[in-house]
Amino acid sequence: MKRTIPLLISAITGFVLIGTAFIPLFVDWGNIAMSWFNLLAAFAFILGGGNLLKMQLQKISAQQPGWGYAAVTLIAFFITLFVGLAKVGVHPNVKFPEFAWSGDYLQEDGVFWWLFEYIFTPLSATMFALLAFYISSAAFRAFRAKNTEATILLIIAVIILLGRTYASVWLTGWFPDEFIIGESGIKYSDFNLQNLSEIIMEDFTTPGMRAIKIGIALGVASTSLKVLLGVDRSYLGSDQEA
Amino acid sequence: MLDFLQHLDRRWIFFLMFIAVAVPLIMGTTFPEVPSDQVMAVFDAVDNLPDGSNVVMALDYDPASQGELQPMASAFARHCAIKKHNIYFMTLWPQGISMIQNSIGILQDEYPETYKGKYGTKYVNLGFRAGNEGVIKLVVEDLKKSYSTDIHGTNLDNIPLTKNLKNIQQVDLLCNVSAGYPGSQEWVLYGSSPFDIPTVVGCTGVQAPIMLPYIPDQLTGMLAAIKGAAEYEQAIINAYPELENNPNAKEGLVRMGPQLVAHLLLISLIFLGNVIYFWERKQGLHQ
Amino acid sequence: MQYRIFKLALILLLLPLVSVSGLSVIRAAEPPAPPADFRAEDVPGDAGTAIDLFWTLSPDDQPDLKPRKVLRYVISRKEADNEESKFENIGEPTYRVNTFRDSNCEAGTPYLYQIEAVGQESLTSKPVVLNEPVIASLQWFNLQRSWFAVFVVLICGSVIVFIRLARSGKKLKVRKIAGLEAINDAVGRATEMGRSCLFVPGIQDINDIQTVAGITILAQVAETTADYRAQLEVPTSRSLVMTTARDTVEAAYLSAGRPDEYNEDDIYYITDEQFGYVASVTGKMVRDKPAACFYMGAFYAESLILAETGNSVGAIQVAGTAMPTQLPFFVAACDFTLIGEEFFAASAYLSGEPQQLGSLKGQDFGKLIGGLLLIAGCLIMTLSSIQSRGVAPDNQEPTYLQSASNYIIENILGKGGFK
Amino acid sequence: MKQSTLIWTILMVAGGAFLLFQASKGNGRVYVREIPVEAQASQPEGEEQVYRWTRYQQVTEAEKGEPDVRFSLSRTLGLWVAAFSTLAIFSFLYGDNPIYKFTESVFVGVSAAYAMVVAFWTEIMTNLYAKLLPGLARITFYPDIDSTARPDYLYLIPLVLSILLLWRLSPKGSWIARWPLAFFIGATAGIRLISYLETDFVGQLQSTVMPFIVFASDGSLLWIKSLRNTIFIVGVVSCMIYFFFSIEHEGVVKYISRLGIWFLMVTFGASFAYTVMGRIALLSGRLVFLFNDWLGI
Repeated sequence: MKRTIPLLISAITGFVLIGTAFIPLFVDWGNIAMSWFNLLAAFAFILGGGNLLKMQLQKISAQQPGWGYAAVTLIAFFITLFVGLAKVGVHPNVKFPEFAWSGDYLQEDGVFWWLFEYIFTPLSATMFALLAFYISSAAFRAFRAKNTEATILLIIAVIILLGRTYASVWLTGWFPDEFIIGESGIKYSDFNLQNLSEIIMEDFTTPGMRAIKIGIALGVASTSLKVLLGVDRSYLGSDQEA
Repeated sequence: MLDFLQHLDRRWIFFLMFIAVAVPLIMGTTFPEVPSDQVMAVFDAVDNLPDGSNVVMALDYDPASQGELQPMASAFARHCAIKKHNIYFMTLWPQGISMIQNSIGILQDEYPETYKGKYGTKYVNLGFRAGNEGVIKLVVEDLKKSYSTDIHGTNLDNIPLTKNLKNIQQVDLLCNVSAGYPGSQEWVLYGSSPFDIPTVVGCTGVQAPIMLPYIPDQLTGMLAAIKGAAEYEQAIINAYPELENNPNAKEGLVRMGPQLVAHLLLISLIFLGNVIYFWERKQGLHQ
Repeated sequence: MQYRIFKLALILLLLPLVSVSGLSVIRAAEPPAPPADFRAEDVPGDAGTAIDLFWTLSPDDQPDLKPRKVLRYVISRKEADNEESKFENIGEPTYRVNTFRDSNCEAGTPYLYQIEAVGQESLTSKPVVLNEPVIASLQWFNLQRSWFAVFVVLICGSVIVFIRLARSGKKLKVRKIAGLEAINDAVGRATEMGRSCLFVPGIQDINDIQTVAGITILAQVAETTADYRAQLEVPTSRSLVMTTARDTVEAAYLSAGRPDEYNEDDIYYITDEQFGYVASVTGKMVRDKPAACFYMGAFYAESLILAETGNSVGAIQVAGTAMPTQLPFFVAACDFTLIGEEFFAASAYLSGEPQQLGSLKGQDFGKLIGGLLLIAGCLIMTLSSIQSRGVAPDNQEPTYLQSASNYIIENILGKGGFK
Repeated sequence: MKQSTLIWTILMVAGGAFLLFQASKGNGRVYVREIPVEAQASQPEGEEQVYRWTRYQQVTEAEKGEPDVRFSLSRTLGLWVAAFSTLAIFSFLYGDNPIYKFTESVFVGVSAAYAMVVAFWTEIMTNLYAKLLPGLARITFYPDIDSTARPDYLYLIPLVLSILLLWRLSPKGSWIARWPLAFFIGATAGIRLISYLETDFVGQLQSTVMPFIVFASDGSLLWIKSLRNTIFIVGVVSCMIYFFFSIEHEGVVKYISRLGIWFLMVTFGASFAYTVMGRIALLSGRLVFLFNDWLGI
């Protein structure tokens, strides 16, 4: 019961959706399944919020080190949730002004919009901006030409880093527009850094990525198949958990 | 000297990085860009459509990637506005709603004669739906199963632009700006490749190499990282010189200054780091 | 007098010109000419929900006419056998467009379509109606995807067959993976130096297959550390990963015959948050200075922070991940990296589990088919391009080789289906 | 380390003084234009009623003298909060500190609640509530729903599945959450199997099939194009052989796979460069905010 039904559910759903590719009649069923899928995905966001709540509460009640920060998280969480769900400060839809709740929840000047614009946006953007700093120190302290592979990688990286900026014009802009050997069709200027980086991307990176993609595609297909056939049941978790 | 470098506090490197990006930004240095073939493929895909074609603009990014992607999204919006295209905005990221508002702002402020007060007839904002690739799968087959209303709660059957739209296979072009999952790759996998929807994307540097193999068969063109954005801006300015005086149309071009200095800094850091490494190896510190 | 004659002549001369230009003014406000050759086709391989429409552009729809005489086309539809049904607008493609797909059809209903060209001032051309109604019919199988179905069956089938074979005890051979020896070397060196080993299983939960592969490799690492009597530490970012890692390491110490040396507290949970976890792990690295660091699992932006710190404390580093965006940083900063599928292969090789080995073999089979098809296709295309060298392509019947290469590209690998 | 503390303190004090200076010049203030909104009630049968409120549109500082334009306290406050948050996160570069931890905790809370609110209003309300109870939805949040719309009881199934999913939060019987999870995972597996094989396997093979040798229409050899095609095909095949695990890397295979790994390294080199490029763009985006929007440099 605890295992058979989930296995059946996943197998039926999966094979119907595979069927939509080949049997036109299945397309409508597939669409219905996808609309349920999207609803579940929305509930997953709520589950995520719930999980956060649970964990922070545990932290606070156990008075774990740093529980004060957990309290901060909770306060921020509840304030945002309240102003968002209650549409605080949101004017109704201009077409239906008598319906107080018909406005857009993310309307400019609403409190929820304010939180998003002035707290969420700078925080998330700056978190990612930190990576520029980490990359710079890693460049100095970690990226070493230890072996042939790493050396090739770093040389290519440098060519492309230069080729994608104006440095390519400074350094190699003077390459003459003349043929290298007779009328071979290749000019010196074809090898300036900008063109060189394009050649690398088109003739070397693309085939490499293509092979990786082919491999990943086969991997995804076999993993999916194992899930549908019930060979791989890791998503069901262990029995003790139940 | 080498000894000093070996034990250098990494905060000094952070500081150098800050200077390398900040100074060119304050100076506002720009460099001339020559649009590459790949960027011109994107430009042509938008430009060769007849005026007033239907374009889906899927903006799948969040404030965290705005630094890299906002110039692209703005350039797409501007270019479509010049061509008077009908635009359908949508996003697969909850934080993308505000990104759509930015693009709509451009349409209304810079092209009021085409778009001001034309909601529903020239552009429509479908907003966000949960479900990642599930949403794509649905909008390419049956739009209204996923989006029964637009972002304001208006029924799609009451909006002229969406009234007759069964699914987005019917649109003339799909423009996607994406910061990761779900994004460009999913649009290609579930939308443009199986249903042959003409698609152009703008994506972050991280994704760019992954998207390369799709060009040109499954993807018409790609703007890769901030360089792609700058070249695209230049291509639009070349074709429509009236934008020359609009500083907002050069967001990407302005960012190429810090890019140059920071790249040079990084390359010298890698070089210096390796010099130290080989010097240490000679000293026998690594066996 | 002469002047008046001249004036008259001038007027006479100009009159036709004026009238012509006057006419052209009237013509601009005239409705455009209708499009021609309007025809409809049922879309193949669908459930009978769509009909494709085609037409030849109106003669007034010229690319560089200013102002445009045709702005758009209006397409309307009605049910042919329903008396009360009227033509209803179903779409408005713009000028220079000559196809339209109506996806709102009901299977089996005959429809009549009508098209009009719309010009300036909303003047419409004479409507053109289809000669006879068109019916969208339901297909039971999408023949366009028939070759693709063959691929799906072949690949899925081979995965299933190989898993069966592995379960029945047949030995499936997987090549030696070079990175695995690097693991032993690294542990050996840590023992020599009397320092610990650190194992980071990524920041994803146990349901991610990369985490699972990482834990399998952890078993091997733990066995080696037990052998060498080196200390092993495993900080995790998920509590479930910690539980699984504890079980795995305990089992490994048991099988190495040193259950007494297993210490549960060396495998601990830190926090779910990405940067919080990394800050804690790197802090630990700086304090303890491990001699060997292993990063095996799913990594994101933290990869380079970990690798950098490991490098600065002089550890030997071995990484394994399938995240294409993080691989470059590991390759540049670590001594050895298991790249993408190699990582999974190493895990399958070590675990010897039938399902892992079977799917690895199945994927190999898929690569084999793909590779052979690719090489065959390229060779045939090369031969055909040599054969038809210098021959103008349009006045020549396609040769055998040309049709073969076309078949591979358009039908086997494309959307042509069996033909 | 003493010396470095001193240097950093000096830098911080200098930065703070600069901020004060900029603020005193009137930077970091936001002005808005007031736009009156007048809306007529939509129900014609009800009593005639006009609703009025004011909308605000952000304007540049140059327009601050114009009529209708006024100083916006809430947005100015927001701007300073945003600037403070940015600096607080940047402070992590100096070292872990309570201010960083505080802002990080705020971030975690806000982002989780944000996602919840958006999912609630966009998907759950429009695609579940409005489908199951269209009548009620019409008089509460979505007045635009067709009055003839009937409840679609098929949506009871996802409702039940969703409730089962949320059951996971309860300490007991959380195994029941496996049912919706199984649906979710089965659906993902189904759509991924097909699309990955179609686009990333068959589709990529299709794009790679090309002749080794290319001739121009006059019969002459296009050797640059031929060379590029050959490099391309050799690249794909050698990388595929590197990832082929059924044969040992001996003899010819050893050399081919070695070539494959070089191709992979070139690929990773490009990937490396592009990632670096992206990260720097993110930083400049953030600094543009600090300099332009806040400090007005």
